[in-house]
Amino acid sequence: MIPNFTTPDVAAPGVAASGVFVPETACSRELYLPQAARLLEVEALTARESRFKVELPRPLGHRPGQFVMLSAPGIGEAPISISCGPRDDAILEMVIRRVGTLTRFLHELEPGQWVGVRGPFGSGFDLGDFYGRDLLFVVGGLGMVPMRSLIQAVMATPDRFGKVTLISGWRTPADELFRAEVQSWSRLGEGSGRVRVIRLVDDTAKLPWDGGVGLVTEPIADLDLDPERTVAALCGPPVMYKFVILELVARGLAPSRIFVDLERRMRCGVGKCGHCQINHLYCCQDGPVFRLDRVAHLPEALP
Amino acid sequence: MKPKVAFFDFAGCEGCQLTILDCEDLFLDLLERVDIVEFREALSETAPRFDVAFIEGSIHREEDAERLREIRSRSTLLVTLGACAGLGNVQARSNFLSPATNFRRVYGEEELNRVQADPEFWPLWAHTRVRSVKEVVPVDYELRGCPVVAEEFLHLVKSLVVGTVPHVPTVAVCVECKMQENECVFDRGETCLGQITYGGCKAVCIGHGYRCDGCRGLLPQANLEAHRQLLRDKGLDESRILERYRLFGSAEAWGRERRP
Amino acid sequence: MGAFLVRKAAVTEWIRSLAREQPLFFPQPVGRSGFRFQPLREGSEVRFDHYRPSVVPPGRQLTPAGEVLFRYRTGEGGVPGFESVLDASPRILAGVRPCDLRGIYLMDRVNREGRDDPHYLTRRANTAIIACDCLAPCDDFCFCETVGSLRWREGADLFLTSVDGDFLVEALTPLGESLLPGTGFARCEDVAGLRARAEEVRVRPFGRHFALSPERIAAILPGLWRSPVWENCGQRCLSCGSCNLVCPTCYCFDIQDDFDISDPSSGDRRRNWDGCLLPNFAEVAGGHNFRPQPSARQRHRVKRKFEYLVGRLAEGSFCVGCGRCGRQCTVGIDIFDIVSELVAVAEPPP
Amino acid sequence: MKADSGSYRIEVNHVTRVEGHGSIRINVREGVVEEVKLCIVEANRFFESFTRGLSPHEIPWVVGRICGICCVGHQLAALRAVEDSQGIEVSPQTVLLRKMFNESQFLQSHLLHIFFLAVPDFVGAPSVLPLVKSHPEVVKRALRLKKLANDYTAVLGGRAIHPMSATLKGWRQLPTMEQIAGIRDRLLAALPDFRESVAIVGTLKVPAFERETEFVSLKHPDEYALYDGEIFSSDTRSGVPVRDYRSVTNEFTVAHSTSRWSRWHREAYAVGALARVNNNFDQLRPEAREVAGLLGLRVPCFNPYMNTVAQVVELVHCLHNSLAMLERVLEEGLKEEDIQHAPRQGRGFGAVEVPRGILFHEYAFDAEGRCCDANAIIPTSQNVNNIEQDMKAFVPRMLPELTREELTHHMEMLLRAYDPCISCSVHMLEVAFIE
Ligand SMILES: Cc1cc2nc3c(=O)[nH]c(=O)nc-3n(C[C@H](O)[C@H](O)[C@H](O)COP(=O)(O)OP(=O)(O)OC[C@H]3O[C@@H](n4cnc5c(N)ncnc54)[C@H](O)[C@@H]3O)c2cc1C
Ligand code: SF4
Ligand code: SF4
Ligand code: SF4
Repeated sequence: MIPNFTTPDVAAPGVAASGVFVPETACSRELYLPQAARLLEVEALTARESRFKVELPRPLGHRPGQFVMLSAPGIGEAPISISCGPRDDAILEMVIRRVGTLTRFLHELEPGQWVGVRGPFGSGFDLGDFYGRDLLFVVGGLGMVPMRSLIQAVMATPDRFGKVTLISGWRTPADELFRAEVQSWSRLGEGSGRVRVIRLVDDTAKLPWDGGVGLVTEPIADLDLDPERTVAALCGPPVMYKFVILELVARGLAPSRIFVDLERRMRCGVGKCGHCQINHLYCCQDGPVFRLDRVAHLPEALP
Repeated sequence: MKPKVAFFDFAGCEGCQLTILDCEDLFLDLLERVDIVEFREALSETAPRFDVAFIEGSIHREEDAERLREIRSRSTLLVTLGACAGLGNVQARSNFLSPATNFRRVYGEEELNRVQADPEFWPLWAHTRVRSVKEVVPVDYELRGCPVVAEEFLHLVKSLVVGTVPHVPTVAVCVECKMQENECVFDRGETCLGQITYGGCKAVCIGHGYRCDGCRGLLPQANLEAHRQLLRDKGLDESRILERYRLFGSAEAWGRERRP
Repeated sequence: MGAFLVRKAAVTEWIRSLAREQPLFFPQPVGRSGFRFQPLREGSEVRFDHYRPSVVPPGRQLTPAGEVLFRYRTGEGGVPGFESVLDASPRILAGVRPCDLRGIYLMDRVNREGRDDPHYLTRRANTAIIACDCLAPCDDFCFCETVGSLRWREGADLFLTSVDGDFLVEALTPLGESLLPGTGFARCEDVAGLRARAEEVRVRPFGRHFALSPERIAAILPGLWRSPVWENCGQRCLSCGSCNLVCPTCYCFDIQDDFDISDPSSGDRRRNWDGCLLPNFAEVAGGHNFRPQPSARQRHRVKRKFEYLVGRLAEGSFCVGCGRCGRQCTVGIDIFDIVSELVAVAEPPP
Repeated sequence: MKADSGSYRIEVNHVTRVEGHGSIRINVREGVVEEVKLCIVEANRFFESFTRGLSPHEIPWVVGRICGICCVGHQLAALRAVEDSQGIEVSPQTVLLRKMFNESQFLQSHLLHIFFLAVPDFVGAPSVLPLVKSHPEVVKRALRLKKLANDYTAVLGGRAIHPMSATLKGWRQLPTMEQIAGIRDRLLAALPDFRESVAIVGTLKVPAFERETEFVSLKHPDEYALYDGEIFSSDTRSGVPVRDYRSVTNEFTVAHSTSRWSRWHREAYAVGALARVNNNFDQLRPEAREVAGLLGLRVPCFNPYMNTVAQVVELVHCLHNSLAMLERVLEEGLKEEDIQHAPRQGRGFGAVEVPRGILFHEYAFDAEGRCCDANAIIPTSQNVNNIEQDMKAFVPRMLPELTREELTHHMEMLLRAYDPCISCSVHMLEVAFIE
């Protein structure tokens, strides 16, 4: 028997005279129940990654850097970053890499089919930290996905920020995500010189490539960068952080001006399952975006 | 399109295939989802190609290895069923003896002499090493246990039907022992291999008064050094410890033991 | 709220009568030395005097292994419909000891922290707890007093204390009160006196003790990240996860979906017990493992009980001193020993 | 085309729907049968070799792996042999539980053989799968009954295949009264299902071929012998004790083969359901004797195809006998027994009836209590010789009547009627010589 879920307030258990309890539910919101979302578009970006556009029953109202728990009923659920900037409609964009059970299944779906969405979860970025500052974004690979939600927000009102620099690193040219969009940002700054984009690959793999070759750490030393005016945001694979941070600190950037977006295994997204713990912090609630000075001392934060 | 599924058996007790046939509640539902094209236990048909081949039993002779390679070439996926196919099972204990010894013990001295003298019997000597399936051909998934667990088989089939990767937990039997709230075998004054063995069996042996003998195979993370010390502390001598480790997963445990 | 002094036999009879009305989980012996909280049946024994902590703590009744979170069914046009599955059936946990009572209290906090977990809280709201005091340690593994669990009462609906062969039965909540038989029990006035009497006979010191208070332990742990103690127990650890799964304050879980083979358009999502000592617990997509060695996992467990959660929820110690993990670990890794060693390193005895 | 003219060879490699691998070869030269041969092509697993070194407690657990379908039988035969070697007497409670355990496997195995392996033969279907479409109720009922029989085994042993609860001296963990009562109730509720299933077998057409042979089974003065008794021959109408089993099996080798064949008082003997029903008909439960009458099984019966019918008779016997035993357990209750035992030196013999016939185990343990000698003779290896004799007798008789395909089918069917369990073949190994 499946009781229909009702949503009363937290209640004291009712007790009948005989000492037999009156069954009732005990709290205000069902944490684990997804809402159904319709797939609008699936677009292959690379061999492994596709962009998913879904329509929710109501606007998500998210902040940049937040994530959702995305599921295919019967298959599984996983945390997926929101890759679009804040928006008023009920559209949600995600980019998903095919790695395992759920993600493979999602890649087989077609527009018109349905998925489940919970969220938004996590702290995300606070645009207030960025207003009036020079911004430096450093992304590696799939790190571009959550960062895009922030960059889109920035690009929506570029006048409220100072200079914007984006360094993106990819394994090969074939792995680059959002190339056209990144180029449009860079065009936006062409006149003023306020937006600079540095695109790098580890290896051109003999493919045509109009960017540079090297690691994302390399350009940092030569950047025209005023440590007092700059705020940096980082997102990439676990190995990337340590080296980028070393470079940034060498350039005089205070840890309080560096934001890192961390990834951990998550089962619930709401601070219950214990998987995403980074020392005493929960990546899903206290993060996934952290100000570096708040986690730098945590041995488990940055491997 | 329903996936075409085939079952093949080599040297084993066929308990795994029976376990599957015994999914009585689900057997008919299963038939709705997959096309069983070969199942010698229940069926006399054969098919040229299939999506999934389930292999039961260990590989003893070169002719068996050949047949296995041929099956592999006809199948998209290959899944081992049970400890025989996966680990060599108890019969792999015979690997630690010479072929002549094995033969003598089963057929006697006289027979051994007769067979050794007659070249027509020499192909028999190809018969001397028990191999697990993965020693012969690449394996996509392993269903563990002696016999396999029906729920795990079902989960695998479901995953194949929808095209997802089956979930294979790499946790110890102890985890399930706790979920079943069993009293630990060590508290009964006996010893157990559950801590170093793949779970998934619902700790059924411990739950019914026995211990874990490791039929589901050694976990990748098994801390054998510490476990061995534990067995020593409980009074087992080295040869008993070896017997215990080798019982079901002879071939595997032995290889692992010798790894530096 | 009422307090009563009741003959042992009457208490037993009353417990039995409660068990006839709803499932009443009571610790019953299994095997040679184990206990299991099981529904009391006609003819099962009701004894308060012999007990070692059950293999799995009673609080696990509130998050059973493999519990279904919701069912789904694909409706018209492929739209999935989700239905939450909440278990609001009434139950009583009886014979709960102070350490486990504190464990349940802490889980109440955890499940209300941030956002409420409806599955836990629904079961909890429909669960009555009849706790009973310990006047002597259950065995050599116990260290409940040193972590502040021994005199714990919060969370219980009724509290039983053995006084000179009888029981002081105290109702701590209206729910508890409602479970008492109409007029059967004689009210008692001098509750303080009876409690003091029980305190007199309580073994002292009770169980094992740390050299430091939980607050001090939480304070010294951050400085011990690189202690050799971790490596020592990491080398012995078999990564079997038993220590997690038996702990009254371990609540980590994993989630799995399943669909019905007879109708793949419907199915459910379940959660299962998980533990931070299991090797893949902190592995992320792509294969990076944030705690690859057993020593790192041991450290995480200990710090979680004695430091992280303590700070997060401001609740003394998250280890309730039941001793289960040490008792169940087949290679004898005991959290009490680990913490004692750490304390000894940090503040060597004068 | 009739099969009798010309020279040809019929080969059925890997006969399906039997346990394990067997092949049939028939050589016909100018209409004359030159050779009929049953080959066991299962790879040998050397159980009798690698069991050495194991402890008395481990032996039954490990040798259960000889066969998935007769695992209970192998466990029981091993337990009896090991206990004999260790001088262990078991309690009446343990004997009762073991009899139930054994009969639960009879139910399982007979149901499997009758409905999944044999019925398709009788109705001319290639397998049970087409029957799912054509006879869904029959298949569903069979599945239901099979599940019930499995659960019966699992209640006693912990699980249906390779159970772990039975050990030396008794039970590691006894079933609970709830479980016993549950199985009793379910068996009672299934009586109509059993009745229907029996009725179906009555509609099957059994080929009419007879060959007189010797039937060997256990015999017990007080009951239909399945767990206990002496080795009894229908030829001499007398028995020998189990420890003399080698004088019964008289294993001999044939040229160009390492397969061991058995014979006792004539060229071959048969074991199995038909042998037991022939030898112990009067001790069957009345319900079973009644079914035998309904299905036209009159003893002595020399038609090997009737083995399947004999299985049905035993199915009914085991069902009613089990109900009686379950009732007794419910009345008397079960109590924990001391099952501690320190291994010692000794040699012992054990035999039980398993679904396919009489099964012998023998073990010896050295001073340290480790196994130092092992021998097992399974029913199928005793039957192989008899099957071949049947084939030799039937093929010439069938040649004029049947096409080659029909002949092949009848030979396969004959083999399957014996319900051979070739996976068990601890002792059998035959080299196939292709000219
Ligand atoms: C905050 C956050 C945001 C994310 N955003 C994105 C995003 O925008 N796009 C994106 O593609 N990915 C993102 N991820 C990663 C994504 O959640 C994972 O790739 C996802 O879990 C894959 O699910 P799956 O079912 O397809 O893979 P799984 O089948 O779960 O397997 C994927 C990998 O995870 C590991 N794994 C899985 N299950 C276990 C287990 N039980 N034990 C140990 N290891 C296991 C394995 O190493 C495996 O290779 C994000 C993760 C986080 C935490
Ligand atoms: S009985 Fe074995 S599997 Fe179970 S907890 Fe103990 S060691 Fe682990
Ligand atoms: S950490 Fe160990 S002693 Fe402490 S509460 Fe958990 S199981 Fe009990
Ligand atoms: S119970 Fe012991 S061996 Fe197992 S994970 Fe915990 S500490 Fe390690």
